[in-house]
Amino acid sequence: MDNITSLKLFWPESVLTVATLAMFIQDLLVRRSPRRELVLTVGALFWLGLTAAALAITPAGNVPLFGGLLQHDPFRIFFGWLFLGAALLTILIVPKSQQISPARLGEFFGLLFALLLGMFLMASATDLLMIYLSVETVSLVSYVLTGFHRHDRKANEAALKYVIYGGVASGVMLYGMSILYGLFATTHLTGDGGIGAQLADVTSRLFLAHAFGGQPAAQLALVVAVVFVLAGVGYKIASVPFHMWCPDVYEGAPTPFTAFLSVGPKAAGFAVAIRFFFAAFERQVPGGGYVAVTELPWPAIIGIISAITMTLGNLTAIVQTNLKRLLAYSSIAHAGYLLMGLAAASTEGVRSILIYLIGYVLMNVGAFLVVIAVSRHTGGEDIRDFRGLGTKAPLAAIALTIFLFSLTGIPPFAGFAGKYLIFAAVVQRGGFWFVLLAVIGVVNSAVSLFYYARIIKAMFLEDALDERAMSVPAIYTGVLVALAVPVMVLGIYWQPMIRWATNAFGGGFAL
Amino acid sequence: MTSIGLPHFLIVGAALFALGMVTVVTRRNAVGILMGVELILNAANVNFIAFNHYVAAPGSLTGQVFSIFVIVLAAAEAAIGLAIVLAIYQTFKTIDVQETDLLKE
Amino acid sequence: MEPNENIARAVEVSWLWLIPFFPLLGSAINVAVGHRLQKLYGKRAVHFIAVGVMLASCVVTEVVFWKHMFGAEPSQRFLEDHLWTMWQSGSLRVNLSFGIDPLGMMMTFIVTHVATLIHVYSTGYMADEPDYWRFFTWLNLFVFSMLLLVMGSNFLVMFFGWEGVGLCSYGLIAFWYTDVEKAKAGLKAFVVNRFGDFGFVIGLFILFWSLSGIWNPQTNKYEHQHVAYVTAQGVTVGPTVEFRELRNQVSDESTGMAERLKGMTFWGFPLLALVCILFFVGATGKSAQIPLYVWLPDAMAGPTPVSALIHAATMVTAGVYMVARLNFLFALSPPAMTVVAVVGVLTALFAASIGFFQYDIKKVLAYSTVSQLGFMFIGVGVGAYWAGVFHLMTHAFFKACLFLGSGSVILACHHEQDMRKMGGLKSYTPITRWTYLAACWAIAGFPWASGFYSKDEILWKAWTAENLTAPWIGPAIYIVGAIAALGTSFYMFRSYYMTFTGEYRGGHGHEDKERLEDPHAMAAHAHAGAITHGVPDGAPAAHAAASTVAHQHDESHGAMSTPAQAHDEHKVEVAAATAAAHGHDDGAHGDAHAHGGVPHESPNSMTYVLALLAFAAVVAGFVFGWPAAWAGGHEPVLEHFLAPSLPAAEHVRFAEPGHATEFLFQFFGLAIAALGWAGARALYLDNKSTVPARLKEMFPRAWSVVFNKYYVDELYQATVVRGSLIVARISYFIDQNLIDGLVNFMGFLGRAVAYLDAAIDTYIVDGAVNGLASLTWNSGKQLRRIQTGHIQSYLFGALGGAIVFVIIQYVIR
Amino acid sequence: MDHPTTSTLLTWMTFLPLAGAALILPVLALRAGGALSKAAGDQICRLIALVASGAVLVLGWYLWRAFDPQNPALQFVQHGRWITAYNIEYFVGVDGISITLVMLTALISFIATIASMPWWPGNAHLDGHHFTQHGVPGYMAMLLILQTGMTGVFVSMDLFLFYVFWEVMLLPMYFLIGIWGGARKEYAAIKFFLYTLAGSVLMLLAIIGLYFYGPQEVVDGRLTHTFNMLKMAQWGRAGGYLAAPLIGSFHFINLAWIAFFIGFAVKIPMFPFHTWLPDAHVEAPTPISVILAGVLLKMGIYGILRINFAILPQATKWAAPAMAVFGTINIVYAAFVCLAQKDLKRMIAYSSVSHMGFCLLGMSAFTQQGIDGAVLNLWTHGLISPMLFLIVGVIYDRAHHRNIEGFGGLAQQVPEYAGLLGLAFFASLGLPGLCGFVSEFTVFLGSLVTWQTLTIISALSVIITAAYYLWAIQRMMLGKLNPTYATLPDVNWRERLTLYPLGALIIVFGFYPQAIFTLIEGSLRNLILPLQ
Repeated sequence: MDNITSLKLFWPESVLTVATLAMFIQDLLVRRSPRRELVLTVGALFWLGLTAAALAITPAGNVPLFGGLLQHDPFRIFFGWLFLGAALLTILIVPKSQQISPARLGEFFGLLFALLLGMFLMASATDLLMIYLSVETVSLVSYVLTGFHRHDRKANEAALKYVIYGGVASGVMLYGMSILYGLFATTHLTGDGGIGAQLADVTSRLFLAHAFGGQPAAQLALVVAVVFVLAGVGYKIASVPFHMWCPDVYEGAPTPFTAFLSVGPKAAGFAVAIRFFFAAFERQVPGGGYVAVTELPWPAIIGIISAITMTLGNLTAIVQTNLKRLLAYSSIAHAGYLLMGLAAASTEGVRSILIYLIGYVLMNVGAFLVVIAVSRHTGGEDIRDFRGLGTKAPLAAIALTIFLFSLTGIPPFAGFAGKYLIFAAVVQRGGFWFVLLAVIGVVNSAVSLFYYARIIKAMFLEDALDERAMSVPAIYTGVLVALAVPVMVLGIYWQPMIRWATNAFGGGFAL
Repeated sequence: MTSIGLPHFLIVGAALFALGMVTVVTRRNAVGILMGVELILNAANVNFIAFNHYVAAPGSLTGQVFSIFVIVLAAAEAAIGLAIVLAIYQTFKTIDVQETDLLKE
Repeated sequence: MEPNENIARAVEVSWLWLIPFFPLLGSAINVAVGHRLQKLYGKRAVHFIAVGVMLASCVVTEVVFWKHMFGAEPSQRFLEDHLWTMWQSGSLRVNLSFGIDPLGMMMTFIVTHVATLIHVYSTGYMADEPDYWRFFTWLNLFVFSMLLLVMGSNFLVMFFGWEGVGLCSYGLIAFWYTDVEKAKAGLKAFVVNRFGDFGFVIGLFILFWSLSGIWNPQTNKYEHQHVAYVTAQGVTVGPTVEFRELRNQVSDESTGMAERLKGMTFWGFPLLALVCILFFVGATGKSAQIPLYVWLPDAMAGPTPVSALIHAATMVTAGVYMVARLNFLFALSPPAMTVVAVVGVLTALFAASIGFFQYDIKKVLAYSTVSQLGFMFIGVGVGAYWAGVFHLMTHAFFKACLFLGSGSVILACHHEQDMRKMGGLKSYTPITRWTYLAACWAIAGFPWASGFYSKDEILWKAWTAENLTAPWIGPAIYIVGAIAALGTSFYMFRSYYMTFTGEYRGGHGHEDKERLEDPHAMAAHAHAGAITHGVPDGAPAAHAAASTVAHQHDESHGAMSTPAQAHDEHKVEVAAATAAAHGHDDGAHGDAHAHGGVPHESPNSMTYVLALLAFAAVVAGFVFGWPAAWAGGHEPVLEHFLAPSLPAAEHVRFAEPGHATEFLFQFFGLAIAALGWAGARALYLDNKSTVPARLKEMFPRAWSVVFNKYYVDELYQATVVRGSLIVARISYFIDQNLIDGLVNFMGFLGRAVAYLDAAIDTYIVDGAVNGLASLTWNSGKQLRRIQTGHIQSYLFGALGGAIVFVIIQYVIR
Repeated sequence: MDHPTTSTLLTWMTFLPLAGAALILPVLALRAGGALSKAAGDQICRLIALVASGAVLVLGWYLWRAFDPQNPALQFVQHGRWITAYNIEYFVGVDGISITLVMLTALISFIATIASMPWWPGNAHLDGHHFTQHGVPGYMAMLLILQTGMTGVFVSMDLFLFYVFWEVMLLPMYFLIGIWGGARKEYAAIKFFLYTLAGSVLMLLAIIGLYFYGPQEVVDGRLTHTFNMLKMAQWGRAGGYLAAPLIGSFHFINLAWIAFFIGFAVKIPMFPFHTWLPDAHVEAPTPISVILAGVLLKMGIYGILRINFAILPQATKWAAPAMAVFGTINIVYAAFVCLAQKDLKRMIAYSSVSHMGFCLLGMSAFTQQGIDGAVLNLWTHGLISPMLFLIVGVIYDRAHHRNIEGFGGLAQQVPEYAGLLGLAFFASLGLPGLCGFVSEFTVFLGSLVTWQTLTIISALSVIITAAYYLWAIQRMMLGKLNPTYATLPDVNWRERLTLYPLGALIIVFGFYPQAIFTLIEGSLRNLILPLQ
C-alpha cells in the first residue's frame, strides 16, 4: 500500500505526533498561568480524546502500511485502546500525585505522548527496522521520564541503569536483526518474500546456503539471531534474565510513570513478541489456528523463560518491604505468566494474553494508584506505611485488597479470568511439559498470595502507626472505584473480554 | 589468492560486537560504557552493510538505510546517556560517595 | 405342611413401650424440673415422681404377664411392639421395636420389681443427699436403659440399652464426683466396657454380613450371595438384626442357615466361634468377667443402692442375658460354649479367692458378684441356659439383699465400710442382721434357700455336659466350680461373722475416703471449709458462710487437720448443713442419727425392702426351681416357662446318670456349703480366733499378692493406659514437629531462596551504580574491584543467560 | 439445553446473604456521614445478618419439605448462560448428595449468627476486644459473604461455578479468622489460606483437564466442551476420560483424581494435610469455628463424592485402598493426638479430624451402608462439632483460657453447662441414642465387608475417643471445684439459644436418622453403582 493511502489508516499515530509537539507548545504558552496544572491536564485529555477519536474512526481492516513497515489490523487497534486506557489513567493520576511539579507537567505529558507514539508503532511494526525504531523510541523516552527528577539521586541512578541495560539490550537485538537480515536478505516479517513466507516454503531454504556454508551453521545462526532479538524484547517486558533493571527503575522513577511503565511498555513488548514469533515462525491455518513452520522450538524456550521468570519474580517479591519494589517483582512474575500464554503458541494462548493484559492494566495501575495515595500521606512506600489503612481510608484499602486478590488470581476478579484462560491454553496443548509448566504456574500463583496477603494483613490486621486521618483526593477515589468495579465485573462476566480478544487475534486475518 | 569476502566483514562485525560487550562489562567509566554500546551498534551496522552488498538482491538498499537509522538513533541514545551522566554528576558531587546506596531494600 | 413349632411368630402388643416409657418420663421430669421441685416441695416431690413411675411400669409388666404370657401357647409368647423404623440403609433395617418372650419377661420382671424396691430403699439411704433429684434422674434413666436392653427386639435396641446402662453406671459411680477417685472409677467403668462393646459390635457386623454371603477363605474377600427372601414357612432368610428373625432362620432347618454358618470361616477361624466369642467379649465387659472384670470392684465407689441395683441385680447380668438370648447361636459352636464356660469358672474361682481377704464389706460383695456371674456363665456355657438364667434370678434377690444389707450396715456405722471397724452389730441392727444371714444362707447354697437350687443345677449340668470340645472339660469345670462355691460360702459367712458378731469396734471418726461417701459429712465439710476459709471461729459466722458455699463439699480437705477435729465439726455442723444449705426437712429421717454415737438400725423404708428381698432370696429357689429329680421328672417351673425362648436347649446333649448320682452331687453341694460355713465360723466368730492373723504372718507375700488383687489393675495401668498415653504423646509430637515442621520448613526454604535472590539483585545492582558513581568522581581505588565485579556479573548474567538459551534451543531440537 | 429451570429457590438461598452484605454498605455510608451513631449502626448490621440468615433457614426448611426423596435426579434446577465462549453456565440444583449439606449450611450459619450477637443478658463479660464488639459491620458482611460462598459450593452443578464459589469462600474466612481471631490470628489465617489455595490451584488444572478431555456438545451451532457436572459424570461413567492422552507416563484420570483429591483432602482435612485445622480453630472466634467445623470440613467430602466419585469412577476404584488407609490413619492417629491435648479447643479440632476419617473409610468401601454412613456422618458431625465449639466458646468467654487442666470441679458451679457439655461429648464419642452413633455404626458396618482389618483398627478408636472425652470431663468438671471459678456464671440466653436446638436435633436424629437416610439413599445408590 503506498504511503499516501497508508496515511489514511495512520491517523492515531499522526495525531499523537502532533499531540507531542502541541503539549510542548502549550507548556510554553501557559508557563505563567496559575491554573496551568488544570489547563495542561485538560489539554492532555483533549489530545488523548482526539487520538481515541482517530482510533475509533480508523476503518477496520488488515493491510500493510508504508510498504510493509507497519501492519494495520485489529491486533494493533486492540493494543491501541489498551495503551490509551493506560495513558488516560496516568494523566488522571499525575496532577495530584505531588511527584511531578506543575512547572514540568507539560513536559511530562509531551514525553508521555511521545512514548505513546512509540508504543503504537511497536504494536503494528512488521519490519525489523520498524521494530527496532519503535522499541528505541519507547526506550529513549522512558530513560528521560525515569530520570525526570534531575535532582533526585534515586531517579538518576535508576535512569543510568536503565540506559545501560537498555542500550546493551537494544544493541544485542540489533545485532540479532542484522544476522536475520543476512539470512533472509529482507527485513520484512510478513508479506510474500518476507521472513515468514521464506521459512514457510521449504524449497527456499536454499537461501541459507549463500549466507553461510550450509544448513547447520545457518540453523545455529538463526537460533542465535532469535535469541538476540528475544533479549531485546525480554528486556522490554522485564523477563529473566533481562529483568534486573526493573525493580530499581520502578523504585527510582516517579510513581505515576512507574504505573504506566509497568503496564504500557510491557504490553507493547508483548505485542512485538507475539507479532515477531507468529508472523515469522507460525502459519495460520483456516479457522484461526496456528501451526509451526519450522522445527525451531521457540515455544519451549519461551516456556523455560516464563517458568524461571515467574518463580524468581514471586520468590524475590516475598522478601520486599518497599511496595514499589514489591510490585516491580510482582510485575516480573506476571510477565512470566503472560509468557506462558505465548509459550502455548496457539490462538487461545495469545487471546489469553490479551485478556490478561486488560485485567492487568486495571489492577496494576490501581495498585500503584493506592501506593501513590498512601505515599502522598506518609511520604513512604514501605509496607509499614500501609498499616491500619483499613481504618484510615477504608475505601482505598478495600480497593487495594480487590486489586491484590485479582493479581493473585482469585475469583471473582478479573485477574482470575486471565489466569484461568492462560492455564487453559497451556493445558490444552497437553503433554507432560506443558502440564508441568501449568503446575509451576498455579503453584506460583499460590505463592504470590503470600506477599500480596502481607499487604492486606498490614492494612486490616495491624494497627496504624499514627492516627492522622488520611485524605484521598476525590479524583483518586473516583479512579479507584472506576478501576475496582470493572475488575470485579469482568471477573464475574468476562464474555466481553473474550469478544475483544477474539476480534483482535486469530480471526479471519493473519498477522 | 583470496579476495576480501563476506566472511571478513562478518568477522570484523563480530569482533566489534565482542569488543563492545567487553567494554561494557569491564569499563568503570559511565562514558566508557556508553562507548561500548556504540561499538555494539556499529558492529550491527557493519553486518548490515556487508549483507546488503553480498546477500541482498542487487539494487536493494535496505541494509544501508537500516544502518543510517541506527547511526541516528545511536546519536540520540548517546545524547540522552550523557545527559543522565551529567545529572548524576550534579547530584552526586555534593554528597559523600559512601552514602549513595539508595536503591536497596 | 404343618407349622414348625421352632418358628417364633410375633404377637403384636401395641403398648409394650409403656414399660420403658415410664422410667424415661420420670427421669425427664426430674432432669427438667427436679432441682426446682426439690427446692419448692422438698425431696418428697422428687422421689414421689421417681418411685411413682417405677410402680407404673411394674403394673404394666404385671398386666403384660398375666394378660399375654400366663397360660398362653408356647408359640404365642413372643410379644412385639414395633414403634418406628429408626434407619434403613441397603440391607440394614433398624427398627425401634420391643419384644418380650418368656426370657425377656423374666428379666423385665426382675428389673422392674427389684428396681422399684431399690428406689424405695434409696429414699431412705439418700435422704441427706443434696443432689437428691440428680440421683433419681440417673436411677430412672438407668431403668429405662436396662429395659431397652432387655426388651429390645433387635441387636441395635439392645445395644442402645447396653451403652445406656453403661452411661448411667458412669453417672452413678461418679455420683459423688467431687472426689476425683470416684470420678476415675466411673471413667474406668465406661472405658473398660467400651472394650467389650467393641467386640460386641464387630461380632454383630460379621454375623450380619454372613447371613447374606460368605467370606472367601482364600482371599478373605466378602462374596455376596443372596438378598433376603421368605421361605414357605414364612421365615425371612437374609441379613437382619432382629433377634426373632435370626432365631427363626437359624433354628429352622429348612433354611439351611445353621449349616451355612457352621461351614463358614473368617480369616481361617470358624465363623460361628469367632462371632460368639466376640459377643462374649462384650459380655465379659458388662458382666465383669476375666479379663475385663477390673471395673466392677472400683464401681463400689457409687452409692450402695446403685451397687445393689446396677452392679449386682441387673446391669452386670446383661452379659448372661445376652448369651442366653443368643443360645441358638452359641449352641451351634461347642468351642464358643467351652470358652464361655471356662472363662466363667475361672472368674468364679479367681474372684472368690480375692474375696477371701478383703476388709471392705462392699469389696467383698463385689468380688462375690464377679464370682457368681462366673457361675452363671458356667450355666449358659455348658448349655444349661435355664440354669444360668435361674441363678441370675436368685442372685438378683440375694445379692441385692446383701448389698442393701451392707448399705444398712454402713449407714449404721456412720459410713464405715471396713469390717474390722464393725462387729457385734446383731444387737444394734437385728433386722439387717437376719436378712443378711438369710441372704448368706442363700448364696452359700444351703437348702432350701434359692442359691442351693440354682448353683447345684449349674454344677450338675457342668458335670454332665457333653456339648463341650472335650469330655473331660465338664468334670473339670465342676471341680473348680465346687472349690469356688466353697470359697463363696466361706467369705460370705466371714463377712457375716466379722460384721455382726463380737464387739462393736468402730465408732470413732472415719478416714477421708469413706467420709466422702457420706452425705452428712459432705454437707458438714462445707461448713468446715467455711470455717477454715471464712471467719475461723464462731458458729453464726460459720452458718452464714455455710449458706453461701454450701455446694462446695470438698473445700475443706486441704484444710482439714485431723480426723478427730473433722469429726467434731461433723457433729456440730450436720444440722446446720441440712438446714442452712437446703433449707427444708429431710423427709425420711432428717437428723435421726447423730453421728459418732452407737450404731443404729436403718429407717423402715430400708428395712422393709431388706425383708422383702430376703424372703424372695429364700423362697425363689424352690418355687421356680424344684429339681426334676425330686419332682419325679417334672421339669422345674422356670425351665418350662423359658423353654420357648431357649430353642437350643433341646439340642444340647447332657449325660443322664440317673437320680441317685444327682442326689449325691446335691449332697456334695450341701457339704461344700457347710464346710465353708464351718471354716468361717471357726476363724471369725466373735473375732476371737487369732488364726487369720497368724496365717497372714506366715505367708505375708502370698497374702499381699491376693489382697492386692494379683496386681491386675497395676498391670493394666502399666500396659494399656501408659501405652496409649505414650502413643498419644508420640503422635502429637509427630504432628507438631514432623508434619507441621515440614510445612514450615518448606516455607522457610522458599524465603531463603527469596532472600538469596533478592540479595543478588540488590548487591549487584546497587554495587554497580554505587561503584560507578563513586568512580565517576574520585576514581576511588578501593571501589574499583567492586564496580568491575558488579558490572561484569550483572551484564554477564544477562549475556550468560542468552547464551544458555542458545545452547538449550540447540539441544532441544 | 437439558435440565430446564424448575425453581429459583436455590438462587435465593445462595444470594440472599450476599444481598444482606450489600445492604450493609449503605449503613456504613450513613455511619460515615454521621447520620447514625456507631452503636446504632452496629445494631442494624447485626439485625441485617440475623434476618438474612434466618430467611435462608426458612427457605432451607421449605426446601426440605418440598424435596422429593423418591426422585434421585437433580431437583430445584436453575439453568442459565454465563460465559458462552467457554460454555460456562449458571447451573444450580440439589440432589440427595447435597440436600442435607444445603440445609446444614443454612442451619449452622444461622446458629453462628446468633452466636455472634451480644444482645442477651449475662454478656457483661464481653469486653471491647471480644469479636462481637469491634468491627461489627465488616464481621457481619464477611459472615454473609461466607454463607453465600458455602451454599454456592453445595448447589452449583457447573464445575466452573463450583470452583468460583470454592475460592470465593476463602476470602471472608481469611478475614474472619485474621481480624477477629485470637492471639496468633495472622499465622492461623494465612496458614489456612495458603493451604487451601495450594490445594485448590491444582484442582483448577484438573478442572481444565476435565473440560478439554470431556464431552462435547453443540451450542448455537458451535461444537464446544462443557463444564456441566452431570454430563461430565455420564461421560466419565462411560469411560470417556480413559481416552485422554497419557501425561508423561501417567493416566490422565489418575492425575486428575489426585489433583482433585489433594484439593479436597486439605479441606477434610486429611492426614497429612490437616495441620492447618487446629491452628485455624484455636485462633478463630467461636462462631467461625462453628462454621469451619460444621460446614467447611464437609466440602472436602462433598467434593470427592461429587467429582472424584461421580466423574472419575475408574480412578476412584484405583485409589480406593489409599482412601481407606488415609481414613483409618485419620481416625486412629487423630484420636491419639486428642488424648495428648491440653487445650480443649485443640482437642475438639483434632476430634473433628478423627471423625471426618469415618467418611473417608465409609466412602471407600463402595457399599450402600458405607456411603450412606459417610454422608450421614457429614450431617451428624455437622450438628455435633458446632455444639462442641459453642461449648468451648462458653467457657472461653468466661475463663479466657482453654487449658483443660486449668479448670476442675466446674460441675457443681455450672451444672447446666456441665450437662450440655456432657451431652455434646457423649454424642461425639458415639453414644447410642445420639446421632453420632448412627453414622459411626453404619460406616463401620458398611466398610467391614471391603476393609476388614482397617475397619477393625478404626473401630478400636471408639475406645480412645471415649477415653479422651471422659478424661476431659473428669479434669474439667469433676473433682474439687477450682476456687478461681467459684463465681463462674452459668450459660446465658444467647448460649442457650444456640446450644439447646443443636442438642435437641442431636437426640432427635439419634432416634430417627431415617429422616436423613430417605433423602440421601437414592442418589447415593446411583453414585456407587458403577463402583461396585
